Amino acid sequence: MQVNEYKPLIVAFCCNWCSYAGADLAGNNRLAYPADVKIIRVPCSCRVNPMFILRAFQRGADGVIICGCHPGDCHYTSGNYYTRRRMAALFSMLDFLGIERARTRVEWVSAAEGAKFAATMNDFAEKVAALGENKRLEDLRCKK
Amino acid sequence: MQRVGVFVCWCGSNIAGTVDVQAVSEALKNEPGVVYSANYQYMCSQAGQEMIKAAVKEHRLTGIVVCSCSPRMHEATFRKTAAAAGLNPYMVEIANIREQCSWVHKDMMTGTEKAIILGKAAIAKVNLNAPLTPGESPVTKRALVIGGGIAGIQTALDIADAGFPVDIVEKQPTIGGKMAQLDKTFPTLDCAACILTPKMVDVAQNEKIRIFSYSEVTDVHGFVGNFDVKIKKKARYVKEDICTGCGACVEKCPMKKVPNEFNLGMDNRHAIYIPFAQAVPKVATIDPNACNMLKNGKCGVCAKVCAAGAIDYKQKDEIIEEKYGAIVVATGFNPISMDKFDEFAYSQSKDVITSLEFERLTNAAGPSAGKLLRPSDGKHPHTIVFVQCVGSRCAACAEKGKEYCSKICCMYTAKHAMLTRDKYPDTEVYVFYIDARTPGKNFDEFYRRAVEEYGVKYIKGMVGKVVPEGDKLKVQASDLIANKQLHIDADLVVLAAAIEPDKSARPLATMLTASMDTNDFFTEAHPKLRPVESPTAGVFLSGACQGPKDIPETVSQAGAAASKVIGLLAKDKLTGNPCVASSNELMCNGCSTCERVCPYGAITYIDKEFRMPDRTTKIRRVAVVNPAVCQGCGACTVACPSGAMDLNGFKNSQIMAEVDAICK
Amino acid sequence: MQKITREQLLEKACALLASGEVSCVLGWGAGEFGYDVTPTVFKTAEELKEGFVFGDFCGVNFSKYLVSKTQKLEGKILVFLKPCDTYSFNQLLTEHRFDREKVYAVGIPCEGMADIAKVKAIAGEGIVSIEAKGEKLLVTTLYEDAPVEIDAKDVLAERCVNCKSKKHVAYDELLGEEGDVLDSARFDEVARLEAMTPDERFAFWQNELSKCIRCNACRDACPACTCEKCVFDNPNSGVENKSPANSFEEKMFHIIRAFHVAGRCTDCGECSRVCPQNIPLHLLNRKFIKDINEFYGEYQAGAEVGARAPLVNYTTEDLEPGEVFDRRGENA
Amino acid sequence: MLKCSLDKLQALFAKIAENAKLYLPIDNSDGTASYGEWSEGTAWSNALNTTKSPKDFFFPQTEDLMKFKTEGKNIEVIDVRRECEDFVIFGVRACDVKSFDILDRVFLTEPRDSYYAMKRAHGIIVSVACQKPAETCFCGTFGIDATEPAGDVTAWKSEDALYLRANTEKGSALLDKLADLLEEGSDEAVTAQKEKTKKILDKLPLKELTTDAFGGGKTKELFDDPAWDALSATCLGCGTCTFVCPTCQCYDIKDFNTGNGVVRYRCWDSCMYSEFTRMAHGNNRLTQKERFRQRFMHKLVYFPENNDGMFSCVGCGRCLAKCPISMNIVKVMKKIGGNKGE
Repeated sequence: MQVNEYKPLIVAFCCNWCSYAGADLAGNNRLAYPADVKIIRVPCSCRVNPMFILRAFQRGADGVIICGCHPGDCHYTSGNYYTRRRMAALFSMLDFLGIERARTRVEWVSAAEGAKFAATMNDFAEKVAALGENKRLEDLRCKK
Repeated sequence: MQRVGVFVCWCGSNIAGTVDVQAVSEALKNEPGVVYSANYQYMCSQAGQEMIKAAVKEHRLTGIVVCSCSPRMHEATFRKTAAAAGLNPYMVEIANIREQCSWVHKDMMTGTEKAIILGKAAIAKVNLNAPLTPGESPVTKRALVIGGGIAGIQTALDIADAGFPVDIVEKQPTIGGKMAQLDKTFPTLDCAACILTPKMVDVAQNEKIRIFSYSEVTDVHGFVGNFDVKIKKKARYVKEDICTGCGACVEKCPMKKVPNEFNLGMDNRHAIYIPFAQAVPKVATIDPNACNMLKNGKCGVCAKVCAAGAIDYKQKDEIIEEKYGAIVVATGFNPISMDKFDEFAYSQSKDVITSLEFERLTNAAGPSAGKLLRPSDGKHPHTIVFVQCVGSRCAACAEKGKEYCSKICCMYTAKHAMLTRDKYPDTEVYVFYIDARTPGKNFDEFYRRAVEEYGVKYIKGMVGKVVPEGDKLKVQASDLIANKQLHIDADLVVLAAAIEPDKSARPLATMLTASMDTNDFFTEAHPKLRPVESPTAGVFLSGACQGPKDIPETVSQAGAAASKVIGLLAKDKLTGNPCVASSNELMCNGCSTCERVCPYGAITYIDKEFRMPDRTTKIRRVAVVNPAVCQGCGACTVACPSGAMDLNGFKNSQIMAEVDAICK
Repeated sequence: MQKITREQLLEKACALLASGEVSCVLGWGAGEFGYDVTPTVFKTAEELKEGFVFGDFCGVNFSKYLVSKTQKLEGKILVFLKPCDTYSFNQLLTEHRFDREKVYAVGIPCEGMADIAKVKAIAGEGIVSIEAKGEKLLVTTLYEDAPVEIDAKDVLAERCVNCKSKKHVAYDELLGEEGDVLDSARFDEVARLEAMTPDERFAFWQNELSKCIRCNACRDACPACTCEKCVFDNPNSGVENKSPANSFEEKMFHIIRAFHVAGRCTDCGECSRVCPQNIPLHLLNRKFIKDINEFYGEYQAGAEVGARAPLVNYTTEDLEPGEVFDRRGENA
Repeated sequence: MLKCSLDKLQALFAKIAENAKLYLPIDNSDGTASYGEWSEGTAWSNALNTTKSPKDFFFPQTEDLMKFKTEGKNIEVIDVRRECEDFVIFGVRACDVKSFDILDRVFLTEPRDSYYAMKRAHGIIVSVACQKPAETCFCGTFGIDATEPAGDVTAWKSEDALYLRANTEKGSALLDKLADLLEEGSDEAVTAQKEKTKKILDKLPLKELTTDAFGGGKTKELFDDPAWDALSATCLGCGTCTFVCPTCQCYDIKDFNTGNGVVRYRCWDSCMYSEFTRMAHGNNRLTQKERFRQRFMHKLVYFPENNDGMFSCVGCGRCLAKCPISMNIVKVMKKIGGNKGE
């Protein structure tokens, strides 16, 4: 196993109804994306607490992406609208503290958008990899 | 600590082809809490499930992790397996190592490595799982239908037919709604009254149905199966149970100049009135704004002539409180106001009318007794111009009209044009349209007949301006196909006004905590799969309150909503989804933040007495989640600043444990 | 410098106590050196006459105390509220944090409060007393023979220099004249930081937050932080921590704290006032306020009771998180 | 008495730093000062004192005690204690020097705290006499002479020179290494300066504050003093006073799960916190009043009772300056036990 090769660690929070199904569809269609992306299933994107995002960075994630239903299509009618506001505010704050913008993203992926899911993950992984290791929100205690 | 069993599925070669399943089950054996780990060809097969059951027994497992396909595929299967083995079904977690691993990664090493991590995350989660039991709540076996148009009528009849009591709340003095105002109905041209009024009578005679006419819903509390509703029965100054509907009072009422709503103000009615002959209930109503007796105590004629003694000038609004298990919204539609469409001279000329007014003009019970006469001079019009899409599909001028298609106008305009040509063949009929939209059984045939058999002149193009000049209406229009401007001297112009939800819908939606779209149409729980349910459990949608629709569609939706209601009322108890939010009252601030983001109105507040550590007591406001209403989205959990609100099955600690496991 | 005097407030307080309208008074208690004022619960006119003060160092926002005091004390509490305090007062009412019936709120005008650090920067160390005289402050120190005369305007606290409102949005009774909502330059410093490169911003905050000793003064003084149990004190929250163990923990605490009060923070500035390490914490809150104003329309928390905070609200047309940066068209 | 010309101060620092890490008060951009490590060009702050006390050097706010490494179901215990190197803390004021004595009582009596002891053994303290005490200073109340601080080396700063005197072997060893930069100085300059400072000390507003009403054995008398209610009424329960205090020594031991193991560390705790002293059965201090009382009773009664009359306050005045509500030990001493102090 190559030890030195840098591989970003990406946590993807996917809502159960659209994006997780979109990820499944990507799988059904055998659309490849980096194995660095690890998906956590949540009922709705609005379940994602900023604390989870910071926790992921603390534990060594290099990028965190939140995927939900397209605005207007939320299974719970309005969850992703709250996600949209919360994350806009949070990401802007992280940027204000000088954390790299490309480490966080929100993307709307429907259950039909397997291709979009794979493309999004490829793109995000690439952008995060370009930034290199997350240094600005790391917790050295959690390093191996 | 849990005793976790890990079951890695090969899914034939689907997983085993890119994931070393043996290595995965070996690696996961060492995870904290894991006491058993195995792999098998098809975990979901009968044999695979038996293997799980046997392991649960043999290793006294308290939690199960299945590394297999997507939980969307087989989570339910494995939950049932767990239940069959005596475990709580919610002690199962799935690691998706097929769709999100073996199928998207080609390299065995990569796939195996990721599968192990996904397995660890599922183990970390299941270690924090707790058995969940769905809550149960009783069902009040009575339905409320709000709105007594054809949608409400059909829904009520169908529910009553299944044996459940139903109440209809109608704000007008009679049920019937818009359909009662129509003349003929497309595409079969039956007379609307002929098919509607028998249904109205059925409603009146049905023992299971109560009609609260001239009434409004003022308050809704509770949740699916258990709504508490307040209905305001407005004073009609006539004792409903005594009035025989003989009409003597109406005849003698000296106040005769009240614009008649039923005929859209094209003629007058009395201060005491019965909207139309077949009204249900056939009971008189006094218009308090017009009645001299009510306004200044001078008159009292109706009381004198009423043989039954039904008149009661002292009657007061009455509040009725009732419990319901289900609520059907059937609040219907109205044509939009033509105020903003001055280019069509609607306010300037009586001979520019809306299509609904045209219905009344051609109706035998209408202001002209069914003769097509111009409202201005009572003459027979020889040239009629129908303008379609007035305020519909108005993307460019959203402040004026509606962006959406009103759906019914193409067909009723074809009907109007056809009927006109049929009755009055000497009439020139023009229809200006953007597109003639005729999807529906026998719809296009109907439209073709109007064009081909009845010689209606369909012109693709819009009317730019209508100018009244003498007794003519100068219509300026464009013909987009011939690419030329047209000038038509018309005697009558009929505007196919866009339709919009009734104004009462918005406040009602707030009471019901049911969501609406930006146009104030009620939102369905799912646009395709749950089209007659509101996202708010126990609230169902019938008819045009959910979107523009014609009568056949309305009736079918009404039936569908009724069947959903019947399905609900047929249950003695409702079993909920146990993955719902719950609030830790010791940490709750009672700040109402969660309530504001809950799309279902599942959160209420109570004042609760707490014993403080210093042995004093303190009364604090705390949130209570109704598990029967909560759908488990989790919006409240993030809105809550203190973290008092958490979501069963997706607890903060569980999600963080997954994050930790993945980021290890 | 303050237009309203101690005597006026004292008279009002004594009258309300005497009439039985209120049973106690939440006011400012005298300190040792003229600037070290302590919020105090006065129960009698005698206590008031002995210890009550009012002046340029009475910056404490009493609103938060109402959460606990209305629960613990019998009868109505008289509370003096400066214009900025009334916003916190309303916000707490919006969140049902205290019983309005148990409070008698007297709005008092405020000419801005002084920052003792600024006073020391001019008058030097060793301040033994400070006396207000018109627009001046006379500062007596151990090291100067004569009192040092300072223009009160020169030592205004930052939050008062950038005062957002002289208008009281809540009171039972108002002493003095009502003021107006002001145009302030309070977002200028945020804008200055926004204009920096991410590296500069990171360096700025790394330096500031590294000073944090996690004393929780910012949280405990904050009128928006009234949680029955703070997530940072809750061992089950997953983020509980008592110390700024490293730079991550420092950021985590301040990001989450600012996020939790986002849309609820009235920008009263108590966090920065109480920080023993002079970390400009208000800038984090103002960043959220500025963003909310720009993204979702102007919103002032506490301006009216019952308002729906922007982060628990939405429109279908809201901007996307990814557009947050595009719209400013800055360097990434 | 040795002296070093002030223009050679940086050279002196450089020389110290050759052999040991040197920490000294450094100005922050916001007007406060903190201890920081000297590197070339680092200026010694003119501030009277730092916001955070130097107790951090021996009793850091966060300190790892041990680690556990987990792999699968295996746990490995790792001792993180390492022999530390000598370091010099320069510029410590009399009050803070005294605080080390108090901390020693806590950490160096049996059972000895090996973490503290290790650092204490390797730390060399260069104290500096005060010249411009602040209004908040009241070290005199606890018998501390601000002009004559203890420590391994005592320093006095005059207009042009720094006078140094070794008090201990560690101190002498340090000064020996600096001999190249030092010359013999007369006591007169120091004496004159001390006199000047004493005149200011005599004028301090808190000069009359005494400990007469306090000390061991006063529990019964003071515990139920009615004044505690009013004094604690508006306490926010934050930890500012305890965290800036040079003598507060309470800590909590916590485990941090790193994902790959556990770090067991200790961190400062505060008796002002509602969770403090919470045990399985609950908390024995139920209200802020009780927590508030505990802090002052501990400093003024319980500690002296157990430590030969030694109070655990040194009068540094940090809590006076930093408490968000300006409630502090002075206000308490003036109200409790009938001590009006004026």
